[in-house]
Amino acid sequence: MKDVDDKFRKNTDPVPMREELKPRSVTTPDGQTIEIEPLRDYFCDARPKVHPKAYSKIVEDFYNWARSNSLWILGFGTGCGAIEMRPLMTPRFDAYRYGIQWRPTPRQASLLVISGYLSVKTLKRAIRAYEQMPQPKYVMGLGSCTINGGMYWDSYNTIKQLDDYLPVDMYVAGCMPRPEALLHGFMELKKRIRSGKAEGANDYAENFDRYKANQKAVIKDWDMPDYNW
Amino acid sequence: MVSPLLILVAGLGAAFLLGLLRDTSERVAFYVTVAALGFMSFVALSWTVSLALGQVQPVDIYTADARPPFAINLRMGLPEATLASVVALIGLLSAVFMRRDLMRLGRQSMAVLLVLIMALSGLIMTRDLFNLFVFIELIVIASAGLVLLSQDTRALGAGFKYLIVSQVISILLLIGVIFTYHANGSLNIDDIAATPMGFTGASLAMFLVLIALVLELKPFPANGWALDIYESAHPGFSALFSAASGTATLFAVLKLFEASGPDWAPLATGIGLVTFVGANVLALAQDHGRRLLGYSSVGQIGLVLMVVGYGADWGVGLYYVAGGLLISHAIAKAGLFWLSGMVKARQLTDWAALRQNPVLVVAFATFIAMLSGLPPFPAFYAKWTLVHAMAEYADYPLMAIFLIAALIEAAVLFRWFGMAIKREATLPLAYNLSHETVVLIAMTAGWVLSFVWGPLSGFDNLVTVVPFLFALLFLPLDILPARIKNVIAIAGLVVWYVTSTGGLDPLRMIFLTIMVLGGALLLLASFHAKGRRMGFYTPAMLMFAGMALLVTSTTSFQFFAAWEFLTVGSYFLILRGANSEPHALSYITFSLGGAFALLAGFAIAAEGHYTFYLEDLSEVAPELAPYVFVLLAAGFLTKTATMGLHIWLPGAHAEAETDVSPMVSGILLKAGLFGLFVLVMEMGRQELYGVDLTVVLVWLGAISAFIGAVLAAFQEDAKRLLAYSSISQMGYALFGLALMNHLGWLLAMMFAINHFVYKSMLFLAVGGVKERTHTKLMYKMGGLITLMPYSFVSVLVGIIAMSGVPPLSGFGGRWIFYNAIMTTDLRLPMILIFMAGPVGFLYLFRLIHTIFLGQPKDELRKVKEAPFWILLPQMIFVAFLIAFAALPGMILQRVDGYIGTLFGDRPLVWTGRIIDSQYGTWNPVAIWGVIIAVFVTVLLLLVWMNHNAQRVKQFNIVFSAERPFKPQTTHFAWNFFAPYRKAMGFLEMPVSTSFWTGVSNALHGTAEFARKFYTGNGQTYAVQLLLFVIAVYLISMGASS
Amino acid sequence: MNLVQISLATGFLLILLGLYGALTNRDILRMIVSFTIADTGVNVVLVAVGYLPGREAPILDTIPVAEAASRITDPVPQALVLTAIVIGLGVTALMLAYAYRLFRARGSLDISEFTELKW
Amino acid sequence: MTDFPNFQWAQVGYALLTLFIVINYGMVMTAVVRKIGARVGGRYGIPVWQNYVDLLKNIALRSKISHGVMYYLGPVFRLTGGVGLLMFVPTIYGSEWHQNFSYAGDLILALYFVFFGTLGMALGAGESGHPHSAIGVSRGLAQVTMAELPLALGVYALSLQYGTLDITKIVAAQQGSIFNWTLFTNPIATVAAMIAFVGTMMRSPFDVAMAPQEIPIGPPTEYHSSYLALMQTNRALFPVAKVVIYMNLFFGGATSWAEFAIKVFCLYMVSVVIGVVHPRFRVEQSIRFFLKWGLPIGVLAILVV
Amino acid sequence: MMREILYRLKDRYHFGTPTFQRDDLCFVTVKRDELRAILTELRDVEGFTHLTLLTAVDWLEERLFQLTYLINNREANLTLGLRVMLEREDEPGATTGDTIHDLWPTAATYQRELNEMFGINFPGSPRVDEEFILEGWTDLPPYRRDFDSLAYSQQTYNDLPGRKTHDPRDHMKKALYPNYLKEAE
Repeated sequence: MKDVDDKFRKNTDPVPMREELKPRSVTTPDGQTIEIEPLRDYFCDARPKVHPKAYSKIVEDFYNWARSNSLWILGFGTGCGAIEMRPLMTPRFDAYRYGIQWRPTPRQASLLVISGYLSVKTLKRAIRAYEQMPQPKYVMGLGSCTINGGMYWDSYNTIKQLDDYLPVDMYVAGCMPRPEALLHGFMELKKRIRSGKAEGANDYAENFDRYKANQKAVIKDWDMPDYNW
Repeated sequence: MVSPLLILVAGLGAAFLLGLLRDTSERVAFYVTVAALGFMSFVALSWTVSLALGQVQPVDIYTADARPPFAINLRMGLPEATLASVVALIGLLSAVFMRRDLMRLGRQSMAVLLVLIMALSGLIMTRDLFNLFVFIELIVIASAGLVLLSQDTRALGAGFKYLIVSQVISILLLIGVIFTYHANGSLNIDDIAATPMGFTGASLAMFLVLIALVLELKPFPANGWALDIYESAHPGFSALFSAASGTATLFAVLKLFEASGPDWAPLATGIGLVTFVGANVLALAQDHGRRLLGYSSVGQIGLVLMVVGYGADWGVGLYYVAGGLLISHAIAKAGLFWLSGMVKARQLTDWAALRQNPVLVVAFATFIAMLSGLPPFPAFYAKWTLVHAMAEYADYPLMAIFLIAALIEAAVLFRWFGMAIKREATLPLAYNLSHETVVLIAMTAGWVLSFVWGPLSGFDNLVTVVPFLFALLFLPLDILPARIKNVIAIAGLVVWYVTSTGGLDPLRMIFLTIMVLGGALLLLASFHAKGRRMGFYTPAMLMFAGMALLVTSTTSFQFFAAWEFLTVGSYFLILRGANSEPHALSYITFSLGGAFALLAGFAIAAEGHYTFYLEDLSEVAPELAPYVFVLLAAGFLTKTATMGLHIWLPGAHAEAETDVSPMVSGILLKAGLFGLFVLVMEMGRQELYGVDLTVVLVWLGAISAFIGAVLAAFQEDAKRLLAYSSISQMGYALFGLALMNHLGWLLAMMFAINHFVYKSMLFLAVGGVKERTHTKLMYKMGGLITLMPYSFVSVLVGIIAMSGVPPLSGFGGRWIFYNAIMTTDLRLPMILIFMAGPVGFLYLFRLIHTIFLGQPKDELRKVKEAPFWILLPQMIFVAFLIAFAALPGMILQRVDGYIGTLFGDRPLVWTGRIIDSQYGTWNPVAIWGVIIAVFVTVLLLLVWMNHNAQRVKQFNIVFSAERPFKPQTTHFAWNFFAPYRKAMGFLEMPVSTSFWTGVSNALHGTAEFARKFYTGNGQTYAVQLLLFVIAVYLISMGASS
Repeated sequence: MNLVQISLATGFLLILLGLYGALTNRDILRMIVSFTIADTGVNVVLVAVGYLPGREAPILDTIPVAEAASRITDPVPQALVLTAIVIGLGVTALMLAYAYRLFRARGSLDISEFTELKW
Repeated sequence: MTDFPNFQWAQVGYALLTLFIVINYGMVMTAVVRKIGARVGGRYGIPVWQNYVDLLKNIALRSKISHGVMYYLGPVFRLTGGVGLLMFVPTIYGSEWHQNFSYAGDLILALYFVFFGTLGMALGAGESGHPHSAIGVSRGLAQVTMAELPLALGVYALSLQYGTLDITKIVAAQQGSIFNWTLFTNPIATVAAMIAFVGTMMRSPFDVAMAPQEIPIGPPTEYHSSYLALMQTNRALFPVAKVVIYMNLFFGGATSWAEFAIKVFCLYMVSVVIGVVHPRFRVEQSIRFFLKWGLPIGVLAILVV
Repeated sequence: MMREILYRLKDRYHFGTPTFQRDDLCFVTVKRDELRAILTELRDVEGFTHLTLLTAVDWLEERLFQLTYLINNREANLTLGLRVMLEREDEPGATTGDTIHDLWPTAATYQRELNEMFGINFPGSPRVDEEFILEGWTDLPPYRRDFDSLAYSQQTYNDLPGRKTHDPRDHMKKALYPNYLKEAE
């Protein structure tokens, strides 16, 4: 057990904004000068909305059933767990039979699987991918690394608790969890969806400021809009 | 009447009078000189007018009251009077032009000038051989004296070389004269003519006389000395030397060749042709303005000499043709030399200084047009007559050489003109009011001459053709603001359209509508232009005039004149573009080349008859018909930019101004198509060496359609892309036309209409974008859809229409195409057409995607929609396209009926708005109905489901992990079809370009090499001269034995 | 070989001599002299062509006008020669003037040095 | 109403019925095909109703974005292209009900209308601003330039053979015996057309336009929710509509829905079977493939007919 | 083989005592100013054409950085590690090594990493000052031993309450031999 050095104080200097994102003047073909503020001009700056459920419960249940039986996973592997996902496509586990498929673009995915430790750098990408997925969307964390840091408990660059940053619907414990455990996790997630409790996206929208504060606390060079549409 | 002798007397007398004056009274001396020249001009002019009006008869004046051979006689007939007028007037104007230098050098120089003019007049009038010699020697002495006027020290050397050569010539001439006298017993030209000497070895004397006189005309290649004079002498003198001396000497030659009889004529023809060709080729390598003028003089005089020889038995016709050429050359060349006096620096590019004074630019253009034989100037009629005469005698090789040389000459001149319009001068214009006045008088004289010459031609007087006059009207109007001129132009076009539609068949009607009414529509976009827009309306209206005349023409002459009008007008229009100089040059070169092919074709078809009705093309002699077909087709294919003859098009269309591009693409190409229509309608199928020429056309069309499309897909420049697409589309039209069946022609017609509409629309849209973004490169744009929605809509409609996707009108073209090919035996060319279709998608999608879709550039984030006036015609086109797609019958049915009368069949059945063919059905309304119904339903469904979509910015896109930070780096645009290029890039090999570049380089190389022949050494020149004489003698003896 | 033939031969010899001299000498003055020689040759030829054996010079002071046509030689070449001589003189003078100006301008009389203008 | 001969509102009903049948058939068939593929691989595979669930899920998504008007219209164009294509082609030979609106045009209309959806989709994908979309479109268009060629030639040969461009007449000419099918009367044209068929079905080896491993997933990268639902519908409908054309032209058409189902399935399986055993071509490879095989066969077809 | 090579070179260069881990793997300390010459000769003459690795060790107590250049001769299957000692400066970037990117272009990447992770600068190496793996890192270079990773982690990332951490040795003993431990007590 390593001793903690009490004298150590981490540096809290702010990181300067990337050159590309700084406001700048551009000369138009007409010779006029216009101001470009990249983060405002390039991106939509709307906040995420809390989307209500369907008017009637029957419809919402029906929808939830469809959602649970059509889990489209974003093909995004973060840690060692990415390798545990691959067997799910093989004849031995065959996740397809449960309506689970992989999509290459966040726009078409409804489930983000954080498959292992998440370095700060990857976290940034994961947040972006998550925010770009359409609602309702679900997050599943794999392995102890996403739960409490796992073996990266003293790493300088790895987050320890995923749900500080993203609304997690389901954790699958293990280091790493085997594909069977993953399948079990999916089944549990399906139940949760069907029961209408998997409203992580709305949670995220409701507590947007808290999530953002947490995210920005660890991602020092925040170089994207607050919400990635 | 005053005695013509007074011309000589006045000159000499004034010269002597000058000798009596004091040295200091230059001013008085100058006025005496001008007065004398004025008097000479007056006498000559009064004779000209009286003779022309028939008030007096030609007179012969005998000196010493004796008859030849014991006395000299002078003659004053109409040719003599006219040329004497020209000489005297040029002398007068040159004197005014040279005022400062004449005053500087004092009365002696003025006396010399007077003597020169006197001698030239004498040379024109005299009928005595020895007198001829005397005048020539006087001219030599006077000229050598005037060369000294120049402040260029090099002129001294040039003058001395001139003297050396003159000495040699005078020796030859004197010997010739004396032996001629010995043989004939008389020195009188008429006496010699009475007993012509055969062209035999014994007639060496005659040969010497003739060759000595010809040598005075600076024949190629024995003319290095003359070029040096042109280059270094005072421009006022060069004007005299080229215009007046050349004219007078040529007339002397003409007299002698007339006297010597027909046997000698080939000598003149041969030397003339060689000179014309040689001078023009060598001129290619010149970048010195005055030397170029010198080459041009030599070439032109060579041309007249050739006419003298060739037209020996034309009688009055010879005087008409040669005179026209000679006088217009004299005016133009004098004008140009005078202009060169106002341009201080010597390079061709320095003529850009003329731009400071638009009137001088007009004058420059006039002179260039006069020299290159463009309508309505006399040389145009002369060219027409000459080529027809050659056709009559079936001298086809001669015709080919002549036309090629004429083309080279035009290329040289227009290259120069392009430089003057587009380059930057190193020195400003040396403006001088009297100089400008002199130049303007020359220009006016040119126009007056055309006006006088036209009626004499026996054809229409082109100067008085209404559309042409309308175009000219804009010259004085150019001081008005562009908008007012635009209103006048549109009104003029509409009025012309309304008044000239009567009696046209539907085919011509549609072409006329596209060309004139379409032009008016496109001119709406010109309201966008600010300021005065000098020099736009005259060429534009000239082009439209040409097209209006083209469609309504009935004879080959009218057709050809109209063709030249529209070519020249469009050339000036294209030249206005920002970087268009080289493209405009290649355009005019190819176009004139095509025009000359037409000329040759018409001439051969007419077998020398000057008036030839277009419908008589169907009755051309069978053994000539295929060649006529080939020539005419080549001419028209140049205009439609068929593969191989296309290399002028992309640059010309791409570099033209925003509103000019649609004119030259949407409208001008139709002129070629119209020509082809006339051609195949009248001539039908022709076979050459067992090959059906229409099949060749089918192949050419198919190749153009395919390669044009492939090349379009590889362009980065939006307007170039559209330009290549035009090549492709014209390929389709040509293909349809050459199928030689009803539906094929209907297809061509459909493409003519469609291509006009959507290409005009696209060019305007792209032009509008360019107005805002200041670039044509597509990869520098992107994401403009939200900023320029209307432009986007017009491009969208345009590309759907062009790609042939239902329901827009391009589909109609495809449908007719399929029906047309069902009835033809040709199958293989279809493959290329089939390939071209989908390739069309490539470039069309690229066009719309890289400009309007994708990611925007920072600097373009705030651009505005294209200007209203550029959008307006586009929106009209959009409306038309949709209407035409839904109700194609409103236009096509009439054309279909008309074509039916030609073929006597009826492959399409029009039931209401449904069109049935033997093979299938096209129900445009039902297509629209179904598509709109489905589209609206699906759209409503989507809106119902996704009405609450969050509108996001363009850069809110998903990334894999790393993300770009600037949208422009994410715009996928450059080399858009890289994979396609990998597979099909071999088609991009610039075969045609290499070929034509090779031709051009070879010519330039030849010129560059050959001009080294002129070493600058006076002795060498003299040797060359002697060798030339010997060579000509040997060749002509060999030819006659 | 009569007088006419001798004169003609002499004349042509002079012409060729003159031309040869003019085309081979680089010195401008020599060229001018050569040209005068050639001119003289031409004049000799002119006279020779007009000569008719046994006739007199066409001076009508001594010969009755009525007999003139049969007794005098052809007067035209004689007239021509006079004119030609005058003109030749004029041209020669001009060439000399040029020679002077050329020498003033360039300090040389070598024809091969005045070749700035070419091509 | 002369432009709509014998138009009755019932026709709209029949057309909708055709549409309903074809969409459902397409949905189930594609699922079955995937299931077969899974079984071959030893997997259980998706449930046959998976397509419906996916469709429903996509429609049920709550948050949507739009990149602009053309982005919005892209899927509309796409589905209109598919539905329209079906509407312009007679589905069942001899059935009054299922001639749809084929009187609007002939074979040429169908052939060119195929591009309607492609073009609209390409434009929509273009406005999404994603470079992968543009790259996918670039690849797809480049490939289709050559892939369509053998079909064009085959169809030309075929229409020369039958002397008509009318699909119904072409089908009629093939009735009677299986040996009247174009497949037997004009095998070369059929082979040429089938090469084009395989090339345009967006299946391996000609699926480089949406190659998931390189440019995930090509043109529809930015599409989701109901946009994607429309496109999914089209993905079920469009191949069937296209197969219907091939069936009508080369395989005797269908006189009943049962025959229709079997023929469409078999034809569809051609591209599937080829797809599962061939790796993907790059664009220039497939272009060369079509130049080397498709073009000569097509040329042969139009020369021998 | 390896010994022969070292033998050939030792006359001209100063080598420390070679450490042979295997016959084909040997480490040797060289002087910094001779490093470049040795690497060049090994690459061009002795066939060590491949730079396998360039890494560093922080000898905090000795105030040294050790750079290890692992080079490989593919044909003879030999791997040679050259160690170079640099004076360790506390200020990141103050310690500078000699860039060898002109010998092996790949070295630039390693050097960039060393700059980021150890603060050893390599002036002249391409893009050496750009971020390599870390984004927006402002603290000490994290591979330095005077950077306390645990403290940093605790001050930056939330711990899940209730997490227990065991000493692996004790934990495994307890898990495997519960009785033994009990008896020992």
